[in-house]
Amino acid sequence: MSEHSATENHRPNYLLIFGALFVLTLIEIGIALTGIAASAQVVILLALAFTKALLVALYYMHLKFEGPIIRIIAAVPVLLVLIVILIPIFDVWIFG
Amino acid sequence: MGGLVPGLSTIAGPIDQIFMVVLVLTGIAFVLVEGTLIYFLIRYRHQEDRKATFIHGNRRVEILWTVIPGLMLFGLAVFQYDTWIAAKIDFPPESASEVISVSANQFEWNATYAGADGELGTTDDIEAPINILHFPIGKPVIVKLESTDVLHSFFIPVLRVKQDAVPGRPSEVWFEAIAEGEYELACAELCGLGHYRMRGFVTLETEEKFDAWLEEIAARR
Amino acid sequence: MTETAELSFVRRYVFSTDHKVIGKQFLFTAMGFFTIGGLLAILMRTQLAWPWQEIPIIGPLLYGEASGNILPPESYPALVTMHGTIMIFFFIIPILSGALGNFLIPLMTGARDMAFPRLNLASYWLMVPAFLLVLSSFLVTTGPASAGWTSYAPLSILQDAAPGSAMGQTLWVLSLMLVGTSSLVGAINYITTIVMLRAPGLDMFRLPMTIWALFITAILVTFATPVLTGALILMFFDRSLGTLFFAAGEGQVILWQHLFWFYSHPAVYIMILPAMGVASDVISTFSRKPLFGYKPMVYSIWAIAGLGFIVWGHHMFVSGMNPLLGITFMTSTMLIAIPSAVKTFNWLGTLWRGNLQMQAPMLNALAFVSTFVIGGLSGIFSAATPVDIFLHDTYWIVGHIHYVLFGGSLFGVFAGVQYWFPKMFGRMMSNTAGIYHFVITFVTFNMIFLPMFYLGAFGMPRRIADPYQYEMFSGLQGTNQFMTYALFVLAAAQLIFAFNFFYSLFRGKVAGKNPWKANTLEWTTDSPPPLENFEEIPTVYRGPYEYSSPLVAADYLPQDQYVDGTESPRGMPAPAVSPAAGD
Amino acid sequence: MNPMPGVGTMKFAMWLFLASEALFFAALISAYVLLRLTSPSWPDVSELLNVPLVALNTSLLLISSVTMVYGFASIEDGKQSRLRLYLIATAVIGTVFVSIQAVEWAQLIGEGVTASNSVFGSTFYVLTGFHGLHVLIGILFLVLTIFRSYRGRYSQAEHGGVELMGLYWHFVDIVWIFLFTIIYLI
Repeated sequence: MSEHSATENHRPNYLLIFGALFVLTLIEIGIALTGIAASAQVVILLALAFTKALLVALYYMHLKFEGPIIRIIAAVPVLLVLIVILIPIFDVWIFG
Repeated sequence: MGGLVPGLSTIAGPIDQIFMVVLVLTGIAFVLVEGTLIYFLIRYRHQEDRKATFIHGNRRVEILWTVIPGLMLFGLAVFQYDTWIAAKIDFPPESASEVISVSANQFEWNATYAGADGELGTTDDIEAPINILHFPIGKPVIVKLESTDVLHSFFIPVLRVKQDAVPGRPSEVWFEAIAEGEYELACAELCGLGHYRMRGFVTLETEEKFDAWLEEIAARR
Repeated sequence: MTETAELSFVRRYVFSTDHKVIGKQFLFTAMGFFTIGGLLAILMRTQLAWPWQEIPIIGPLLYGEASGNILPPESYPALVTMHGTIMIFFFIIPILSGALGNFLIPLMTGARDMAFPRLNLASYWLMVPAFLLVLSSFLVTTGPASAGWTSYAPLSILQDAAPGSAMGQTLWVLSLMLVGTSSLVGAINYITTIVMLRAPGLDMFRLPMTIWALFITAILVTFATPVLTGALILMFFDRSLGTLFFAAGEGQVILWQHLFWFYSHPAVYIMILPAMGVASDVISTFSRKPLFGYKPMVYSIWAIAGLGFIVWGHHMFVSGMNPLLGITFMTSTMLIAIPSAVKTFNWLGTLWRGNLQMQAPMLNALAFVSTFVIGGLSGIFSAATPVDIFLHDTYWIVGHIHYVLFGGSLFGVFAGVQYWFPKMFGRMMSNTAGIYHFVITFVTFNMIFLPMFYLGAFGMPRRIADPYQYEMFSGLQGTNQFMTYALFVLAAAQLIFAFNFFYSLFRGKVAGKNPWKANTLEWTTDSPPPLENFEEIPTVYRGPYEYSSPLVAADYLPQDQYVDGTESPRGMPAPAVSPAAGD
Repeated sequence: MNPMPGVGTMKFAMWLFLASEALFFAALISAYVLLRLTSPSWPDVSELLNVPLVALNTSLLLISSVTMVYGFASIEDGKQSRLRLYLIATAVIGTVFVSIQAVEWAQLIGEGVTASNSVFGSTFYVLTGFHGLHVLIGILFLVLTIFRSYRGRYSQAEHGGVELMGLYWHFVDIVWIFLFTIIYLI
């Protein structure tokens, strides 16, 4: 498992990942500049940001090659972060 | 609550009923658990020559005592939805209600009543003296709450009404009083050194008396 | 012991990296803060019993001639605030997680120390400036923080909203940031230790409940505390730089409540779960019987922890939070009562057909169970949203929280301290004194806090310096006086405990390795344990609760004792020569 | 006994720490999102903020993640001097990032946006400020790591410190990915 993460065969192509991140960033800026509907913009931009974050976590932080415990430690905050951010929005903004 | 404070609004009955239902259910649970505890303490007290039973648990009773309280608690939750909705979500139409604005600040309550035009926020609004609130009975009352400084809480025990007054975020509370009398309004959210004396005087009275009182304070101005 | 002798006094007792010394440092400081918090409670209850009256001796000493030797009105909210803050952040959390957690985790998992001893040292020394800050706030001319332990904005934001909202609140915010950081550092250390440093054969499902509880508590701390730290930083900026996060108008007042309770509801479980673990261990040991339903007990803690993150809105039913959200929070709150009920039933199941030894730790653990039941059941009333409209911010809530945190956590602390005292200091506390202390505390505790439900049902609001201003509460003074008298007795009874504790430190009966004939690993080493805990790291062959096992004649079977022909630990060969049975 | 061969205690603890950091930023982001949604007077960020400059800065931070991860790969292969080179590059890029942010702050303050005169200002400075602080702390630890690598503390077999450094650095990068999106683009 993770013992082998240090070996060559598990080393992803870091430059390729960077290329993807860079292109995604360009797409993000492009979308922000175009005049498509604001709500669609928000959804697409958040999805792109999430994809970028996932790429960094999976490959640069080697999450892809970690065992289940580290993956759980990484996954739980994602859920909790969503709760912290969403419930006040539900309270004040959506239900107003 | 629990028969200690009279319930003088339409919502008081359902709320007190839920209180009594919870009281009975938790009372039964309380007696059963503490009774069992005391019985076990006596029945299984230490004896030198006895060895405790070597048992690690029982799957069937675990399921039983998870599912039964679970169903009861879930049922209890569903049982309250209607009352909560009636108390805080389903407001009566403003046209059929007495709409009153109450502004809280350190450490006083200021009620404003609609004048002859029946609308708040107009020039003929009537400001009641500080800490004096009159509400008609037999007619829904909607109180528009606001605070100008810190949090306060609009608490009239006999009406089963409590709502925080949040600065920058107006809130509303409604009730329909069903009996006449003189009662008190307490601030229930810590608001500073004078919190304990942030006391309002509530008069519940018939619509005629209420209207007469409004005219009287309007004239006094 | 020879290694310790080589270290200087400072390295050994002040800046020690030994988890046992750090645990004791937490223990002694927490006891100090318990005293301060208790004295604040006495002042508060004196005011409630005899409002605005001159208090003999204490009045002139504390309030001085200027205020006529009488409690000034602005001091009452400060008393309330500091009592809550000190008891929660400087007593219960440090004594459960800090003292018991530090002392027990390596011992009960068969480790030589924490995973990161120096980080552990840091976690105590981050607390020290917090202690100083919170104590110094009593010396500020405008007085300590007075916006409640919840410090709701904007009372806590506007410097001139209350005397305590000036300098006192700043000190409060800073000290809580330090406490939070200390907890976080400790929690990461605990989790790592429990996951990584367990003795051979000690599977997760062979851990004692105390360790399970401390483990899950640490997880709650790791995920919840940073949100409080974030909120405190925003509050600090609002107060110092004039940012507008919680300001009325452009900011969102209610945001503070969301962020605060996102931490502070899990924090309630941070304060009770370790006590549940202690109660489980103590009850099983003194019942001489395996813990009933070990795995359901573990799963219950997980369930409480998980649900604990989605119930915080039940503190905000009448706060102006949207009532639709109230429905979801009410439902999740009802559900979180299920695992608590399961735990209670399993404690009863443990007693069933046991052989109950009524010693002081056991009595306190039983008090934990019986009062936790009241605390839990009273919570169902305030979880019921329509009823909470009335009960919110009344003495019902005060009664509820004290049945959970005093009746629950504090009796758990009494049980734990008396149970592990022999391991900490090598001597026994007096059982007789312990029983006296228990009986008086238990009786007076109920005399103080049971009437609170009565006051709450009357609608008497909390945090009110003089309830008798209100005609509707003027009849309640007698009840309040009764409670205050009971508090005086309860406070006096704590002197028995203090005397028992300090006398036994020096004069108590020498304990020996395993005075309670218990199974878990800490009892296999010396009392007090040597610097690295174990001469040899023990090998674990079974779960922690094999009392009255038919495998051996004695009514206990330590985790590290090999019995021929029984299951060997996973991946471990059976020892060539089995150690002698018995101890 | 180590129940999870291959996962060092330090790495385990680092992940826990980062998880808690995520919740810390969640509190700040929660405040940002809520205030933005409810504010009656949120400025037009595309006009107020220098988005092209910050886009450049974002790319820099992404590049610094690449140099960081190559540093880690170098020491995995036992290449000491390349490790140092990459670490230094990372620290330098990080410093440039913070400097550009400082320039951006100076511009904004010049335009009269302060932390206390609008909720936009409050949230902007606090969010970018705490991220910048994390970058600064990262740079400090990078310097320490560089120093330690000159002392020969890392080898092909033993380079946990570099891995932890990388985890932290990439985490800070992830935070920026979200902050850039929600503050500058949406």
